[in-house]
Amino acid sequence: MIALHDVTKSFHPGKENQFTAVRNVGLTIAPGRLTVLKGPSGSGKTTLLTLIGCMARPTSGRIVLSGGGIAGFPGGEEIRELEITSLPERFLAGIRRATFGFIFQHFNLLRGISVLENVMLPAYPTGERHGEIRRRAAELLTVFDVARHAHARVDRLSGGEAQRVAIARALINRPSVIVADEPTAHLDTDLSRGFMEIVGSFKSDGKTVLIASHDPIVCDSSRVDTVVEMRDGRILRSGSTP
Amino acid sequence: MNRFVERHRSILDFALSSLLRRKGKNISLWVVYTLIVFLIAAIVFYTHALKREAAMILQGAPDIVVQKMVAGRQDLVPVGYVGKIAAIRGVGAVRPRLWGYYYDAVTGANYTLMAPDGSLPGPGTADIGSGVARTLRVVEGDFLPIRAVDGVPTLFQVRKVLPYASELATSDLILLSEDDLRALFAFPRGFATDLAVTVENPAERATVAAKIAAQFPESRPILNSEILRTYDSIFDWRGGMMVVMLGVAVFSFVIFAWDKATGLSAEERREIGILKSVGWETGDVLLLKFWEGAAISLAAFLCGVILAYVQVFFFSASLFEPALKGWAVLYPRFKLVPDVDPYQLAVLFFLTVVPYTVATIIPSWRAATVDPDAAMRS
Amino acid sequence: MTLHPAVLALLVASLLTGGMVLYAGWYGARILLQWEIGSGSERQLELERRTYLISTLLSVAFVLQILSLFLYVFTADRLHGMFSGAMCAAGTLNVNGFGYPVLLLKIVTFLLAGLWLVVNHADTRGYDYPLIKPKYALLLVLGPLVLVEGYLQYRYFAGLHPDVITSCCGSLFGQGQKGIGGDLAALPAGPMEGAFYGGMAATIACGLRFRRTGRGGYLFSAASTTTFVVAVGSILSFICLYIYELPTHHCPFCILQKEYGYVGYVLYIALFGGGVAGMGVGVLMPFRGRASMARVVPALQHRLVAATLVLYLLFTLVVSYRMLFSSFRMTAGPTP
Amino acid sequence: MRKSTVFSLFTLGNAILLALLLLYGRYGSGEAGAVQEASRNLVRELQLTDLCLFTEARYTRHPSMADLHSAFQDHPMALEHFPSGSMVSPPRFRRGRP
Repeated sequence: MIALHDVTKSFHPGKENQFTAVRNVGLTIAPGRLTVLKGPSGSGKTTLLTLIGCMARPTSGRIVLSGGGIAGFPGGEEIRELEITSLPERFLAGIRRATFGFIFQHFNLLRGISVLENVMLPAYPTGERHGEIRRRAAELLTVFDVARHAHARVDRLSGGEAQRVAIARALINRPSVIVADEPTAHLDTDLSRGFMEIVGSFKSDGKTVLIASHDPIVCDSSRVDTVVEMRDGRILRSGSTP
Repeated sequence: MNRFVERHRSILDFALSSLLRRKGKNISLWVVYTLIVFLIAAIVFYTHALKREAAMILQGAPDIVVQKMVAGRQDLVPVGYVGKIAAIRGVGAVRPRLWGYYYDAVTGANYTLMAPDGSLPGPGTADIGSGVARTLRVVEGDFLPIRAVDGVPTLFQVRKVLPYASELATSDLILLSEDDLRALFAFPRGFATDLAVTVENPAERATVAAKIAAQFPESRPILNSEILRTYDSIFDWRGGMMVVMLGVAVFSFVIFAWDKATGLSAEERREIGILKSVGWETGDVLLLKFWEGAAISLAAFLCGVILAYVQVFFFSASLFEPALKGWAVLYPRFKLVPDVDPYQLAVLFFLTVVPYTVATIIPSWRAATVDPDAAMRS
Repeated sequence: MTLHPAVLALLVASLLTGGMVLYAGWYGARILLQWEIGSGSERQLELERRTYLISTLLSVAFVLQILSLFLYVFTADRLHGMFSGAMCAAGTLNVNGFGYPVLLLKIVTFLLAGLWLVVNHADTRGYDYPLIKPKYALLLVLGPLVLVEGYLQYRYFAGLHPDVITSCCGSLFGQGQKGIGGDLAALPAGPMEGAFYGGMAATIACGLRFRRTGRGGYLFSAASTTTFVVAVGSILSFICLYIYELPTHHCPFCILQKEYGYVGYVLYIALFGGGVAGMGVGVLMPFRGRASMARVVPALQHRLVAATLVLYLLFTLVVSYRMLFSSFRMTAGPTP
Repeated sequence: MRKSTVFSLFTLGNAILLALLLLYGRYGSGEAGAVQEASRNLVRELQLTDLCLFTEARYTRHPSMADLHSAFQDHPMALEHFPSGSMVSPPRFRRGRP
């Protein structure tokens, strides 16, 4: 479970181009649920995602991870609750690698290397055996039936296929939380519905899912448990749909 | 421990694939790097092998060579000195040496003419070094014209050509009998060029030399150790000069490497942004950059050293010949005895790999500190 | 005499190390002043990013420092031919007044550099930069030392004029000779052997106890440091006698040469490595209490103690092997 | 085969090749030792004092024998015989260093 207390994030503080993306946000992300951050672009959805996903540190406020053990943190198994606000980047990255899987709006796949290597990439720094990572990556590719492109270059994939490779990459480190930023921005309606089925399978696996989107297919989907509306860095309304 | 090794191997994998992705830039960097290592390695190997060769061969040089100086210039030594020097305690044999230079206008080469007192070539015959044979294209039995001091060319029959292998010391020698030499150069009878004094006990040599200098103020004794030490500093001082010149080359190479490392293309910056966003942290990206540098350095260092070794010891530094030959027409062809030890490799490492590594630290760090969430926002 | 390739290599190395230490020291000072872990301000994030650069720079600088110690001694040994009377590195270092101070400084910076790397390794394992202040305080001590050593080394090589008559190691480390070399050599061999083996046994005993019970860290560190000093003294006073099989030859540098099978390198690497690891255990002791260090420091100390034991055992074995199989027998006392 | 394995094999191959070259240098050049021996005897027999490297000037052919001024005796404006003049500095003991 992820809890944010009075979190603020401002860029270039004190300078004239100061811009506060997130203002005094208090939020808790329930485990095993699908939460959607809804709001127009520029409302701080993406910045809030980076804060929750341990990618950036808040200017002020506290973020606390709790629940069944903190994966990726040395000796994290027995820790019930851990404040990660001022952790050094080395430890934030450890937790991010083990706990969070990211799916980006532009997929962010590396053009120069093969699809299989793209999927294996996040696991390189963990020091796992190469064969192990390769086997799991191949499995994920077959699950999302893009296995035939395993040794192809990324730029020859279609939009949908690239999306599924990006999802496979997000799952390589067996994360317990999936974070997606505008995942359906470049997909047509069929592929978007397909994506929501995949999100459904995440929930059935017990994973927590967090999506920032203003695509009605995502926001009004029956699988959504909580919708958080945001505008100008603040939370307007945060209610769980019936 | 295994996890540590696996992490390095995986990151090395990615480093190599990112090197191969930007083939043009990295291949050019590797070629320049190998060239720099090759040049400095060749210099260090060549000077060291030559010094050892000199030390080995010149051990046979006379213990003390006594010269007579007149107004700062070397003059002929009266043979009368021999008796007086032989009388000094600790002196073994004193043998006059008769030698001089001969400029051959036809080929423009300088030869050293000498009358050895060992196995004398007979009158009218000469033993010649293989360098002389090569320059004048003469073989045993042919006739060798040498113009005497009065302009009259006298013919000498070549009795023997000195062995090719000793060319480092005897390449330009022409050995004649004493009478022929005296006739050629009109050496007066009672004089010699200098005296070779043998002193059995090495500890005694310095004191004997001091006595000679005291007894004959105008003479100049030269010790064997001083001869050997001449060659110790022959290249060191100038070898160092060459290394300083190459230092400039290394410096420009370091600037080249710095520019390559800082000039990240947009593609590379985006790539690192993605790495950071999917779970790599600054330390991992630093390691990635370290392995990229290490791969190029290792490959360049090993290839450069091997190429230099082959060039210096199998082709006897033929690349440097024009530089070393200078104005001389006659240049000895010799094969150097390889003498490379880990010490020289350590010096090479410090002069090439260390500057490169240090130059790429700050650019790699700057590249590695891209914010993880940068990829999200782009 | 600075244009000898090896000397150039050393000067380049000390220039680069000095530059890196200066750069790191300046930022270290800024960190010491403006560091507040709690705030998420831009300046704090910038400083944290900067710590990566500094620890990379200093790790490379101190590895260079460690390598240049050996290159320095080897170059001195290689240049002894240039000076009449110098039979090995001892003579070359004695040519002018800078030789031995530079060697001493290099050894001190070698040990401090090793300690800094140990502290830095521990710090990167703590989740709240626990040792950041002591780490950069140690850097502010070590930085000037490295700069001074670099300058003195330049003065030493610049002041080297070949064929200057210098005294050979025999007379330098001879027993009659006053000065540090002479005193160490003059230590009586019998008691030194006792002190050496006693020190080794004590270190190993404390090490095993520390590994089993986790107590006695300071005791172990003290034992290993004194044994380090005793071992250096005993190299001069009796170990090299057995290696050279000569009752008067006390030179610590000649054992690095080829005719003694480069045994000097094995001895010095083992001794210095063990010394640094032993001191590292002591340096880490005060930080056991910190929350983030509670798990990290004991594990690291465990490995450091193991390293010390292995290296010291290697050192003792090589020395004992040489003493047993050397045809040189120590009579009742050191022969005059 | 992984790229890192290929690279490790390449480096290992180079290292072995270099080690072989170094070993060849130390032990393989047996006959070169004999050649050196022959040259040393010849030098002792003919009482030579210098290596024949640069034959274009007196002070570069016999650096240990040449006196201080020989570099300028070719002719009044004798320029040094570059580059061998720069390879062969007058020996230090000639330069009257203290």
